[in-house]
Amino acid sequence: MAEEQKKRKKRKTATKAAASIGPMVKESITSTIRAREEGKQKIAYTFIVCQHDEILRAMDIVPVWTENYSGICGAKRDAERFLQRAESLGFSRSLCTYALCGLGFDQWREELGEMPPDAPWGGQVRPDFMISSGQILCDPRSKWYQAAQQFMPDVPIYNIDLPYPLFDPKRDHREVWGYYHRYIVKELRGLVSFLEEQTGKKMDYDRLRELVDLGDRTWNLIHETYELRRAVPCPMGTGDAMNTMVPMCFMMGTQEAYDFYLDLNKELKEKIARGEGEVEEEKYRLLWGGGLPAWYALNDFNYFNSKGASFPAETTYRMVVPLYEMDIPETNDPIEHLAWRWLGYWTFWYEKARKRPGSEPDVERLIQYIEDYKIDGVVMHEAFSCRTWHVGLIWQLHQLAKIYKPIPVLVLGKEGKKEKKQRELPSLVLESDIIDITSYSEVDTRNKIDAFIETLESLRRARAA
Amino acid sequence: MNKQSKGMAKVERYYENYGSRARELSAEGKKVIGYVCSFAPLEMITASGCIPFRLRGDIHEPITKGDTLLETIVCPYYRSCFDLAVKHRYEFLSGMVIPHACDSMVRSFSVWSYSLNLPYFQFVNTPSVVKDSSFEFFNEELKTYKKSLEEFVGKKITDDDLAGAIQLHNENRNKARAVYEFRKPDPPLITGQELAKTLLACSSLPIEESNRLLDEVLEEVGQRKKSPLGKGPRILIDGACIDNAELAGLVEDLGASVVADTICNGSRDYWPKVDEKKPPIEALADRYLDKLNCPKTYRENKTGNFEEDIKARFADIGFTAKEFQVDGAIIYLYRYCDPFGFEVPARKAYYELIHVPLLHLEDLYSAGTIGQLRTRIQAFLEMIG
Amino acid sequence: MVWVMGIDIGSAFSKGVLLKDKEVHGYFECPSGGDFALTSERIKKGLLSGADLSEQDIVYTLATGFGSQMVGYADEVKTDISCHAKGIHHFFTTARTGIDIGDLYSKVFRMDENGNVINFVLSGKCAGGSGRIFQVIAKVLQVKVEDMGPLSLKSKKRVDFSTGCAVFAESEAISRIAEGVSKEDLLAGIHRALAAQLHSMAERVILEKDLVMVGGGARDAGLVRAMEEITGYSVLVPPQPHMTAALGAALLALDSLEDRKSP
Amino acid sequence: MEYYAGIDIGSTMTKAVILAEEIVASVIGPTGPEHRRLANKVMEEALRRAGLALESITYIISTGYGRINVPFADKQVTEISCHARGVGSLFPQARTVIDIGGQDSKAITIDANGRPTNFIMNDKCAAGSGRFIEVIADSLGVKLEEMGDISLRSTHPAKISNICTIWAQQEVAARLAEGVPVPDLVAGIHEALADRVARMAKRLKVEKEVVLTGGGAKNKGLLKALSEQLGCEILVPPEPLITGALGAALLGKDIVQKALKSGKRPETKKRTLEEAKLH
Ligand SMILES: Nc1ncnc2c1ncn2[C@@H]1O[C@H](COP(=O)(O)OP(=O)(O)O)[C@@H](O)[C@H]1O
Ligand SMILES: Nc1ncnc2c1ncn2[C@@H]1O[C@H](COP(=O)(O)OP(=O)(O)O)[C@@H](O)[C@H]1O
Ligand code: SF4
Ligand code: SF4
Ligand code: SF4
Repeated sequence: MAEEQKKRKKRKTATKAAASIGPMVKESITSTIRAREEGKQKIAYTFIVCQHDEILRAMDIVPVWTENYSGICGAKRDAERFLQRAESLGFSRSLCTYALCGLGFDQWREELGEMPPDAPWGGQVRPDFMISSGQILCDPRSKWYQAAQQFMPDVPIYNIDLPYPLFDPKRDHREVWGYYHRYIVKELRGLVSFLEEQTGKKMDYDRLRELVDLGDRTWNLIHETYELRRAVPCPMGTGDAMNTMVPMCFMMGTQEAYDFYLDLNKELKEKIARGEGEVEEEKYRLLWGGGLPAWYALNDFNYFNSKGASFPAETTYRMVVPLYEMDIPETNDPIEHLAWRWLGYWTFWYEKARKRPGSEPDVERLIQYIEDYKIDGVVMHEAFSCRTWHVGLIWQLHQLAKIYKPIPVLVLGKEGKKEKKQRELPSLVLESDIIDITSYSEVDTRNKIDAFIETLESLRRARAA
Repeated sequence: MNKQSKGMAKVERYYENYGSRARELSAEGKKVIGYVCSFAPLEMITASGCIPFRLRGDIHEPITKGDTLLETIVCPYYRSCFDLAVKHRYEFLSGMVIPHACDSMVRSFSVWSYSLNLPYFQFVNTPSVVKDSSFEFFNEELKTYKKSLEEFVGKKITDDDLAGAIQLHNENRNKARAVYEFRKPDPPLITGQELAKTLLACSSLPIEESNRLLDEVLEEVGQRKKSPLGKGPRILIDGACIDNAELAGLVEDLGASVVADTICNGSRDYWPKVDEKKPPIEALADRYLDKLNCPKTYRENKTGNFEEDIKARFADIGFTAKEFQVDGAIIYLYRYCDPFGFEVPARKAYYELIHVPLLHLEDLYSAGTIGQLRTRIQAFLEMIG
Repeated sequence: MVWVMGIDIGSAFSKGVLLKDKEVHGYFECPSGGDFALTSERIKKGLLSGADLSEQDIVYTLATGFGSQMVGYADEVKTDISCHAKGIHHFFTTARTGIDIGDLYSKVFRMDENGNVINFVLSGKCAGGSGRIFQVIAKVLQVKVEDMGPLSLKSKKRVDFSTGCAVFAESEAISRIAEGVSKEDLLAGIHRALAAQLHSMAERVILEKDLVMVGGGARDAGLVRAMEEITGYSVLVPPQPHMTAALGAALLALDSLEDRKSP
Repeated sequence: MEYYAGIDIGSTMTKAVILAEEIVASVIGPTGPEHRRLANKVMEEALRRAGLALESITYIISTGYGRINVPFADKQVTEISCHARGVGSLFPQARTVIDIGGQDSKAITIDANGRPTNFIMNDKCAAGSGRFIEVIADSLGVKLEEMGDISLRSTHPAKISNICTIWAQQEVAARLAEGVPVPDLVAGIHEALADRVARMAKRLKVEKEVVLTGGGAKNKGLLKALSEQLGCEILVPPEPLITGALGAALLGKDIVQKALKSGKRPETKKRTLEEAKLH
């Protein structure tokens, strides 16, 4: 059966850009293996969304994004053997399966002294050092590499503590973010010294400034490009966005990433001009409202598409807003800027949330997308192994329901009279995992999708009536 | 029930009727502030004139309402606490403090605060690394925390208030540590169950009352001539938040004695003290950042060697095992507990290093699993016996 | 005169409803067995022969349920959520939340004032929270499934039931009985446990009055009572609650015919 | 002559062994609801077969799921130690024991003396136990004893995609209707269970020799599937069901001999063959 599953067809993408991602990821993995062989650059294990991409690039470090590799194993439906290995070491299956897959893989590679047999895309190379990023994002980010040191005790770790203030409806976060900023700046400077020590090179701050500028421009470009998806019909859906996230997450601060989004931008504009949507006849516009995807089941997006449902927006892997809309202080120091970027990213919706009693930043974000993208329904994915992105989803849906209820939608009634109707958004919560395929059932998932589509359909009719 | 009961009888009463005293005090107009984890700086609550109260779950109560608001991928202990809270078991609370300890806590913070809707709700963002910069940050964070309490009670918290609270809490820790001494004889003079109940009862009381209760327990147990237990293997319980005496009871039912622990509702919380010589905020930062030994706090491996690393990280386990002459250890963890879950292999390796046999149990938080635990624990005791 | 059929092939029982214009003209039910294609033929025959009709007389058939794909003669297939909602709306226009306790799955859905589904959840990855447990327990206690509800209502003292597994429920029930727990109390415990599970599910879509229970499990008065206790709402149950989906399917078949006529 | 008895009250089967130098008598019977109370009846039967009176038994150990309901046992020991000891005596070279019982399955690593060094068990979900096969056999109308042979006749085992026992039962019914041959389905069911057991076992270090005990070991199909999953040959005791009871009797013997060596009689209970009182 493993064979049957592996032989699944490649997912059909709506955009050429998304289709080009596969080879790009493969090349990025291969390039780390090449770098290891050549031995000229230092290789670092690290995590995405930490605002340190430009620092790594400026120091010529080759980043190995360990979540990425686990995701690849998952997408190839070949994570199970690594997960099992981690379990046999004593790690519980209830922990982050990215981490388990990575740990299982590393342990195996270290035990063999070479890549495990048939390692997907050649395997994940041994790093020279590891950069953890603990604190608020998630525990695995500070515990995973520490656990990996059991098999690689000689590989040092730098743990950047990256906090941001949690949302408090009663307090303006700007009252406290000064000392948060100071701390993060120190942490990032600490990272720079660590890298200088490891590489024996000094940081070239001019180069860093350039790269940060490039990163900023990419950030804004991504936002503008994704906003094009507001078009009806929507030219690109979340299924594709789960591919086009690659340069955003793994290549920030490179020209290549910038160029990729330039191309995507162009492609989307062309499609819009031609009136070409992700699906042939767009009936429903859905929001991917939370959760990392099940990487082995991206085909489910095509299933949605086959029913006329498109996903113009998602909250996963997205720059919240362009940087110029963020209310963060200007500075010439690139490190200080990175720290502000981090804080700005996490606190962007706070102010809005404070103004609407009972709301929450994440809920505000959903509302914004629902309105901007003319959304008919929300789909979320609850992956059992990651608390960070998957706790609070029920709550958000509850809040959303409360907030949406009173919004009256005016429709033309039977005798041509205007009537108030309540607008309610149906939602669907899919349950499985990011890469643990044993938690997934295609039959169940598709059943749920069918029922959800029927729900959308009956609402559509009700509105039309 | 006899309200005049003393010592262990009083412990039993407060344990069984958890929160009864806090409820009375709240009816008298006192403000009770709930917390859930050893990282919540209690001295600040005491200094503000409020009463710190540690929430407990209930393994006999199925989680129902809580599950309608919070995902089941949160650690079951924490879900149970939440469930009881939303079922109004802790209706006497005026506020809550939730520290940054694990993903389960951080991620469910807003769900808690909205669902309970208490006048006071504060998140204390404890850093996860120990460095100069994190001390500076944590000092600031503690000041924010202090300010929030001041606003809530409407009065300043002075350094003297803090110093007084620190002294009281240190006293409490000294007394708790003294209770542990009764575990040293073989068989121990106090059962693991009794000790667990004592510390739990204490965490439901204002600090002065807790101190008095500990005095009574010390006196009562001090008079014992004979152990309540037979001679059996001496067990250390290693784990996170174990807020009931059931596990110890089960182990002792099977013929062993629980003589040591590293748990949050035990030595992790009660042993480390605050330095009374330092300025209060700094001293608190020092205790809660560095002295509390929890996997949540990342400790750098400076040796480049796995063995040395675990020796450094888990030294306290080794000392405890030696001091209390343990024959075996049980790591008891809940599913979905990230900070501890990632350390299981390293901890296992450490126990091998110090030649203490180990049983690893991963559990849900439910009385329904006791039968399953029984067989595993009994088999383990047979293995080491 | 328009004849339509609604066919619900459930995992345990299959049900069919025959409508003449908008009137119910006949019901038919039988165990599903393993061969759904065969079962669906049986239902068709049963419905037709009961009304003395031939296949040509039926203008439209809508199938639903676990085995709906196997109904070869269906003109359309819909999920049982939509069908249940439609069926419920037929009886109770005030219904806003529906709970269906089927054999393998349970479902909770919310409806608007027109019987359109606006939100729903399905039970998880385990048969633990569905109606099957009743069959398992009925076998152990040697009582008829129909009698379990009335028995449980007589309970004086509810016992806690710890197993979530529908299979192990059997042995837990056996040992509880051996310990001297009465059938009534045991059943009340099981009903309570199941109702608690259903309640958590229901709260996920935000439970709203009126509450209606359908599916085979809704025939169990003990479960219905437990549900009322836990939610604090009174629970409505349509006549023949296990037929609701088949009825809804037939009503939806009429709607589809309408749509065809007036595109 | 000293006699030792081991009595194993399993979730499904009750087993008793009386031992001197060799096995003198053994009994295997179902654990009905009343048998949880009536361990005395099983003991009586064993004594009858051995031609012994209760007084002549030096030491009695009870084990298994219902071990606490044996009022005349001198000691209660878990199935883990008993299976380990039993297997150790039959196969001294065994290092891993896998036990598939009616309500749980477990893997135990053992040392050269038949002492457990580590173990892991699954008792939360029926899908990982012998019950899984029973439920399917029942719904197929096949005798449990025949399931193994039937599965060996399969040429293309069908993949069973549902984990839950009850859903799998449904799946089997549906596939049967589609025309999938019974042997292929049965083989698929065995593979599914073997897969779950092997996964669990792999969480320990599985070392050779591997021995399968418990009722599951009576099933050749399961044995084959499991040995494929683990990639090694698996040994089976002549009567796998009694391994636990045998181990219990042997552990009793160990206790007595140790006591005798130090010149004492072991502590035993005053015994009468009474019913257990259950609460
Ligand atoms: N009178 C009854 N009391 C309690 N449970 C019943 C009763 N009748 C049927 N059931 C339960 O209902 C389930 C079948 O419900 P049904 O809605 O027909 O399911 P499905 O459509 O999934 O086949 C069975 O599992 C059975 O246990
Ligand atoms: N002849 C047989 N063929 C196949 N399986 C069997 C046979 N006899 C017993 N079993 C299986 O063994 C199980 C009982 O095994 P046992 O080890 O006695 O378990 P327990 O100790 O839990 O009662 C039964 O549930 C059944 O699945
Ligand atoms: S955010 Fe979630 S998926 Fe990513 S590393 Fe943390 S726990 Fe794992
Ligand atoms: S047991 Fe673990 S996950 Fe649960 S509250 Fe404690 S530290 Fe957090
Ligand atoms: S626990 Fe029971 S009901 Fe649940 S999946 Fe396992 S066998 Fe099925």
